[in-house]
Amino acid sequence: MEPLEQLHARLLSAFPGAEISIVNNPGPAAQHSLLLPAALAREIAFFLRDDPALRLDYCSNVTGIDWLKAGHIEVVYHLYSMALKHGPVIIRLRTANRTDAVTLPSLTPVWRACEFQEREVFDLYGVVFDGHPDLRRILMWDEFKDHPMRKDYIEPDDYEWEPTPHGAIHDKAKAHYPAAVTPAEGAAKP
Amino acid sequence: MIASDISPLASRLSSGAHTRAVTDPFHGDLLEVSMGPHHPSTHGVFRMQVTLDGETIVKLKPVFGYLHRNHEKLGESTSYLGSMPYTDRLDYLNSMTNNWAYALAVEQLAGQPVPERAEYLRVILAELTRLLNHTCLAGFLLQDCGCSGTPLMYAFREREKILDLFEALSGSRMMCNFQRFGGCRTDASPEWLAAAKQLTDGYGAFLDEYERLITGNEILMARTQGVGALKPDLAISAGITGPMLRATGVDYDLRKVDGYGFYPRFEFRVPLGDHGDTYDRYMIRVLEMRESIKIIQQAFATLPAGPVMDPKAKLRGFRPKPGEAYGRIEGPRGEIGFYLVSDGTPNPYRYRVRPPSFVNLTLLEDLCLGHTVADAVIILGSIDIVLGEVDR
Amino acid sequence: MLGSGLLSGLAVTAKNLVGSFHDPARLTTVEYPEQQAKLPEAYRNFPFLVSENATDPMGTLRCVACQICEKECPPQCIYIEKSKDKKPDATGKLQLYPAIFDIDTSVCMSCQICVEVCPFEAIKMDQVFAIATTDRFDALLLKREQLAKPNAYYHTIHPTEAAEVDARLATERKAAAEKAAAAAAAKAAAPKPPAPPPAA
Amino acid sequence: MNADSILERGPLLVRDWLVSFLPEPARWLAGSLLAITAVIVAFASLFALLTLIERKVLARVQNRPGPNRVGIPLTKIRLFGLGQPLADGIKMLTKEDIVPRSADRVLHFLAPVALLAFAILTFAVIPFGRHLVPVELEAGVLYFFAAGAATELAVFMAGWASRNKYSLLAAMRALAQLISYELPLLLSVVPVVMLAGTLSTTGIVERQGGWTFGLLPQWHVFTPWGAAGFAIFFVAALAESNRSPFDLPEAESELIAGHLTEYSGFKYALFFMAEYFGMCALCGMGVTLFLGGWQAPLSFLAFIPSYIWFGAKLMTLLLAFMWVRATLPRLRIDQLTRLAWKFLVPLALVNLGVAAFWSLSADWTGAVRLTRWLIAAMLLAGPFVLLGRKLTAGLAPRIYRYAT
Repeated sequence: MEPLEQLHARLLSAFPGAEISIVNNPGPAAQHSLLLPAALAREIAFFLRDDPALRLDYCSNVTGIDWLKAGHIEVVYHLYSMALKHGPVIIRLRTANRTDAVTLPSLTPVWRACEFQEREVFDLYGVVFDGHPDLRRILMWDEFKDHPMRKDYIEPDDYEWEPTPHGAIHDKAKAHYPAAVTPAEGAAKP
Repeated sequence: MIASDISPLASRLSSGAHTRAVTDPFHGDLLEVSMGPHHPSTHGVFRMQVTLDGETIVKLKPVFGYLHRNHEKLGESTSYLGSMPYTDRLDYLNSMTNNWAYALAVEQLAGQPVPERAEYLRVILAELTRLLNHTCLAGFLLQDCGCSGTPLMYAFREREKILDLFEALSGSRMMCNFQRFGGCRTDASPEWLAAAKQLTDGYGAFLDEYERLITGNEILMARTQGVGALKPDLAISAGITGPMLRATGVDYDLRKVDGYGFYPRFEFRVPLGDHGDTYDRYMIRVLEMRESIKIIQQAFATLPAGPVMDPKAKLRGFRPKPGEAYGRIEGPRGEIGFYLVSDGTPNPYRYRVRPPSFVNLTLLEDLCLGHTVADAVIILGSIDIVLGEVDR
Repeated sequence: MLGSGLLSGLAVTAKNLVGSFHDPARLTTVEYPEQQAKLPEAYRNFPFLVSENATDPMGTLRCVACQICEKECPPQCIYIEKSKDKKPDATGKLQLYPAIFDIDTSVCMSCQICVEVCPFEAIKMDQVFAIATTDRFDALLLKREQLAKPNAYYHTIHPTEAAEVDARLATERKAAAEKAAAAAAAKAAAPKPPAPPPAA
Repeated sequence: MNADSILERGPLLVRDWLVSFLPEPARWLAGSLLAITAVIVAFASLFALLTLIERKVLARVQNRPGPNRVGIPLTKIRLFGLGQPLADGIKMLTKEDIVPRSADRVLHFLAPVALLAFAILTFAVIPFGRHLVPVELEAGVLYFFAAGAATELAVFMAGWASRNKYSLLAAMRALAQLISYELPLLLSVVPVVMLAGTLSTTGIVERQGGWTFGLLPQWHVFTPWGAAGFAIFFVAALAESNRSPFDLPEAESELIAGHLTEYSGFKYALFFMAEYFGMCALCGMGVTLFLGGWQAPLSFLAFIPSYIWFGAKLMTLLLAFMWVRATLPRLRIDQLTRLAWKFLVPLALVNLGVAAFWSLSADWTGAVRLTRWLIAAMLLAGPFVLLGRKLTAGLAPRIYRYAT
């Protein structure tokens, strides 16, 4: 497969003016990725899928990453080609912020494989995918409020009393029991 | 008389509008059935919201998450090593391959080499896992087809032998927790290798008997051939992997494509189906088992001596440099991948599992539409899901 | 021809029906409480603490309450409190010991990571699996006294592994003793106990 | 053997002795009641035994020992698990009887009762031995199938009354199955009636007495039309008694437990019992019509009482049912009906023709007898192969390619 720099240059020539940049991976894996502008993401995805030299017809993995400090949520797509047996090409989309501008274009029209995985990212990270055919919660129940995979997610205080010996959870759980009940009694009369 | 008058359902399906009013004075009422989460054939707590026209499915929505425990959040709040036993519990039938996929991702993340003997052991264990999983699937699928337990029991008899091997090696039957970053936890003793070799050599005979029992069975063929046929284009687009993809005729096996581990050193073939239906999905697995036996036998013949753990590998205080890695292997159900982002701390910043059975479920509705309830059950069975992995 | 597949299946089941009466390779089940399958040596269930001496298990625990296992345990089922004082261990060295060592077996997932990370060979995996109780809470919380088991027990359940561990410990202790002796000879002073091991 | 030997007449003598204590006018009624009681008790114990045997056979086929724990209570004596049916019965009796709130309570209660009643009714005309037929009916065969068909109605009742979607689907399946399989069942019997010239079950059994060359019993199953008829009867009987591979109303992997989903406790046990009764009755009829009823297979074995022969044959058929159940997967409802209408019914009709030929060629003698056999067999084999090919069109084991 062509090097990422070359692909980057080709993308820039195919989509002039688009803010496509290479995100370097400093680790030993050296799986570098392309950061795409959200507005053009679907067109670029179609290009990646249909370009005869690339033919990235298989979207393997869709991941959300919550960058709490940077203040955005990233969605990472790992693309491979089943036809040409190469890959991965990793593309990233970023939301503008973590609160109100969390909409990204859905790539489900490009790869059906994104259908459930984007639903999962929506469910767990709260990224809204524009153009997704069926954007509902998938792992959590429909009435659930927050997005648990966000780094600032506060877990609900709904512990039951358990005599687990480790401290923090034990303390939280104890708050739900009347003060008079000692652990032994609590165990006897749940 | 035009076709649509004879079969209103077919016309609805072809026009793409496969939903209609539940009450319809012309065609009779539709029946909405919630199959699951407590249903004998949903392989765990899985639910299918099915709308039926008679017994024909006109709409099906998979509902899951009943077993959701936010595995990925757990992974982000424990150390790299601490996630290893949790990966056992993803696809609890195939903990060895889960371990390997996770170890591979971490090794890529940290640039950790693996000794040769450990790679061989991993191949042996992964192929034993494939045998185990496909055997189970064959049993479960036949159970879904309505066999009174006989194929399932034969499958479990053989599976038990493999589990005994796993137990002797790792200490646990299903939650093996065996792979480590940079090798395997313990070495296999010569007695273990002898026992494993004996099992592998006898496995072909079991498969022969199993196939005599059921493969040529007319009822099975009638039930599975042409049921839930999947087109290769759709399969690729939907990210279907593993035997389900290869049953549609797409040649994509990560053991060949990525050549991870020492798979390029072994000679094996990748069976491909032509119809992509339930029967092909079943048969591809049976044929893959025969290839797995060959791989294991080759691995036994060429197993090198040496350590199984890289001496520089760290167990405690393992902190990979900042970076990210996506490691994937060909699990028995398809591509199982782990995506890890490290920020230099002992815990991964992002820990993501790419579960094959979750993605393979994408097409459940497409496969089931127009078929009956009985077919939906075996289509689901042939997709081969494990809810521990789907729900995570 | 229609029926050939059915007949071949019927032949297989008939063979198995007959075979289960005379062929031990076919009838593989064990009748559990009376007969028990032999556990492999590697089998692991819940952890226990190794003590050097059967008569005084509390006094000779190998555990020095370094709390590494507590920190590394993925489901966080171990709770340790260090002692305030020090007691001599098996080699006579003064060591901290766990004042409280609890393992919540209702949380433990038998992953063996505590065993792997322990630098003192102090915690090992037990093979007792029939631990059903009528109390879901306290009876499943194993205390230090329930966890402590002598080294001889370790030898009975994991003989190969225990022999290796003992040999390794012996060489380590010998080396430590020689080092201490050398240090003592060098200093030619009253031998002070060597520095405590690196507690976390 | 002497038809009037003491062993042969034993049950009758016991009955006569018992009723002789009663005044003359009550004797007929008491005798009948005694026969009914005997049949019910015998088959209830057979049912208890069968549940155990079935589980044992299934277990052995699956390489397990099967239930083997329950023996004599409070002792360690296990008796191969013979106490299991009793324990099951006690368990069923002590279980709570749950009726869904929205269920039709009357029908929900009536369904198992009706099913059991119809199943018991069918025993009336089966000749269990030379002198042992509860009711001698001229049109016994007709009566049997009329009563037997009603059992599916009870299954429908159960499914409908439960107000459960799975039960409803099961009810519909049961009706489809009833309509489809009653026909081949009856058509497979017509040749027997045609050649025996009687609708009476005792008459049919008596026609099957005697041995060709003193060796081959003259049972209907040993003729080409009889073998084919028996095969059709066997398949249709499997379907009629909702046994695997035709256990669609109770399809465990699809419909939870089908019409039984909302039944628990003793009502469930009644269903279970009725299904086994139905199975026994159909097997008994199969034995009567095709396997020579109570006739001994070889002439020198005729000293063994006739009812023992009947029981042995019955058990063989029941074991065959279990064997089939242990092996085969379930059909789908459309395949089930297709098998009936496109394969069994045409084959049964062809068989009717073969039976007619057999009847017309009854006076062929010598070497021509062999030709008679050959012609009849050919007449059946041809349609069997052709129809079978049509039925399994497009279905075949496949050859797979490998990636290069």
